[in-house]
Amino acid sequence: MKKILHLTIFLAVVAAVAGGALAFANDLTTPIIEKNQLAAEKESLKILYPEASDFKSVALKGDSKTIQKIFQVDDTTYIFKMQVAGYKDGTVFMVAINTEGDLLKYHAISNGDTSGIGTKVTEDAFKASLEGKKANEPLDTISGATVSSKPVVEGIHEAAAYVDEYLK
Amino acid sequence: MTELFTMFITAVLINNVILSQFLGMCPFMGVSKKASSAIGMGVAVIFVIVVASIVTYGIYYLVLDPLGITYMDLLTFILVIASLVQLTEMIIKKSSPALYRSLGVYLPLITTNCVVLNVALENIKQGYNFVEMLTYSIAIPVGFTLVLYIFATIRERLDAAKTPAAFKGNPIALIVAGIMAIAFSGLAGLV
Amino acid sequence: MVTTIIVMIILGAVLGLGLGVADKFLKVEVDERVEKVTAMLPNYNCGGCGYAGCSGLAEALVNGEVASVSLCKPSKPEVKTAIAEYLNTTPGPDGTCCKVKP
Amino acid sequence: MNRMKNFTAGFVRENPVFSLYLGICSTLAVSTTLNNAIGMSVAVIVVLVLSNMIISAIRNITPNEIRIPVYIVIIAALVKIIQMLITAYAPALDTALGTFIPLIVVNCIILGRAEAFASKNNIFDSALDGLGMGIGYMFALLVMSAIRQLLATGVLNFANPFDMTQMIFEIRIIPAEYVISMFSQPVGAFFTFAILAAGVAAYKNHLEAKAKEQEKAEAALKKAAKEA
Repeated sequence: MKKILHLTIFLAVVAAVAGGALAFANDLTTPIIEKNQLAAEKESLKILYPEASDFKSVALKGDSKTIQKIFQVDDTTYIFKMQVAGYKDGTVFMVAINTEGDLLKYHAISNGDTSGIGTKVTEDAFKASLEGKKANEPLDTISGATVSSKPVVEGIHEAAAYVDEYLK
Repeated sequence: MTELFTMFITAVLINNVILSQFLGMCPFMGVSKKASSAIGMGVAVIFVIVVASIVTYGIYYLVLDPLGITYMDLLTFILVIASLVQLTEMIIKKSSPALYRSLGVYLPLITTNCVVLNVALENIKQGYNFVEMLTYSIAIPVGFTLVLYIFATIRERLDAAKTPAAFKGNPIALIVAGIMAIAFSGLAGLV
Repeated sequence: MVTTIIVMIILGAVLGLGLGVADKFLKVEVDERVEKVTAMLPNYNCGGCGYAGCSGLAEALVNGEVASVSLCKPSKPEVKTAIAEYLNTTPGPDGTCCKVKP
Repeated sequence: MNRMKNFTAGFVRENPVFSLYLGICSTLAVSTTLNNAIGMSVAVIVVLVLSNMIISAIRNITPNEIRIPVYIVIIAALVKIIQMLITAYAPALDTALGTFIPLIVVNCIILGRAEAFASKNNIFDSALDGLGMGIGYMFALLVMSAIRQLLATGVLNFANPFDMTQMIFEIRIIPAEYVISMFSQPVGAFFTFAILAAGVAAYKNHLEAKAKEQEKAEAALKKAAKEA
């Protein structure tokens, strides 16, 4: 009977100490990590609109998994931060769409697919092929990298639909 | 229903846990000397992964999420998995020594096995619901057992073959695993 | 912070209790030579000897399935001789000693 | 003296990857570029030394029945705390090691050494063993990723870990059209690892053969001395 007690107390104490240390580290670091993330986000927003002073974040309606965040630059243009699947880790990108549905700007933040193929979604050729078009019209994917580029195009269509539905 | 089936096939054949994710190599290298021991190992892994996934899924969505301490997922999962495996080993050792002789004796290998933890974490990361979680937790170990069994049958004949002294044992087994990886990567276009 | 510690204490206690109870009621009289040899083996459970884990090899050594300790590649030579000596000297429950080469 | 021997054992004779077959999961998965190899091994060395020390510190009071759950909880907590601290306080280091630290929990070397060595020796020896094994792991990972990167992309390059865009050195050895891209995929990993493991085995067989010859020579010598 003493043995069982000894084992229970010992495992409980070790788990509590490990958990406590982890919780302490977490409480210490979460505010700093969030601050870093916001700074990084602001930086990538600045790439799209260097002259804009502030980006008002808009509450997200609907339950789409691809749209992560929405920022408002001025009363007609919104920036969507999107995360889509791909071949391996998929793509995180930002796209600016105005209330008329024109695709003003596109910027890919990261792509976790096969380097050289999937990462083409981050290159300027793909960016040029998108900007200036209507966000809801069929957009061309990259030949040879459809597994990575098709979800990005579908993501843009979803953002366009979101604009028509909620932001018009 | 269909995407459950495609998920099952992808987990078993396409991104198979050993040949394309490289997880579970330690037991894979050690235990696959005889086909019967491979089946024993496979059944033990299926049992442990399914039970561990259900328990960790429950802990995450009933305890960690409501309390808002989801950063504790790794610690609690790993604690549960290690104790669960040790518990199963004891139960099998006591309840049926015969089964333990053939099956349970591989359980210590599973405690250090990376597959179990990876499945538990993947269930949460992919945001599976209960049924998807069950399919995924059955598919991955079935893929593990399939590859382990094929590998063991090849390896039994391999011992009879004349291999250079330096390649005897594990190195030649790795070459066989490489060739199997080629065969399995051929299935990539299936889905 | 406090909730985590409470959750961990409960989880640790429950698992510790489970293992403790299992250990007490599920005690299997194992030939203590097997436990002794398992403790002397390096415990990598690497499976290099073909047995699943060091306890498998220890059992094989004790009941004579295997004649030499050299099957365990990663263990150091002096460990092998120590195991062989131990097994050749200590009698088992039936009084016989086994003949094992390092 | 045997401390020094213990320490260097991890390099070749008891190399964690090639002779003990520990941590193969991460070696095969990560060894695609030199940057990955360095990042992963530094992360493993830090965690391995720290976890060996903590585990050997509590080795006398850990009851044997729950030895594995206790060790695993310590390792997991250690890994997660290091990951949090790095993401918060060293964002530059986070870009270098961020992706590798969570992989370590799934790495068998840490628990393998904890159970095989740290639970039986004092703190200083365990730290030394952790360092030795870590360096052995780094040695194996570097060799693997150099070969695989060379064959898969024909280029050997090493970027500054803190700012990946800045290339420290870059040598193109194989022209681009003769590149075997198989080596960046799982298949290449298996073959490279097999050949290297065979190389280590051959080296060890050679050592054993030499040792046996020496023994035979000595025995012959002794016999000759007895007759004379």
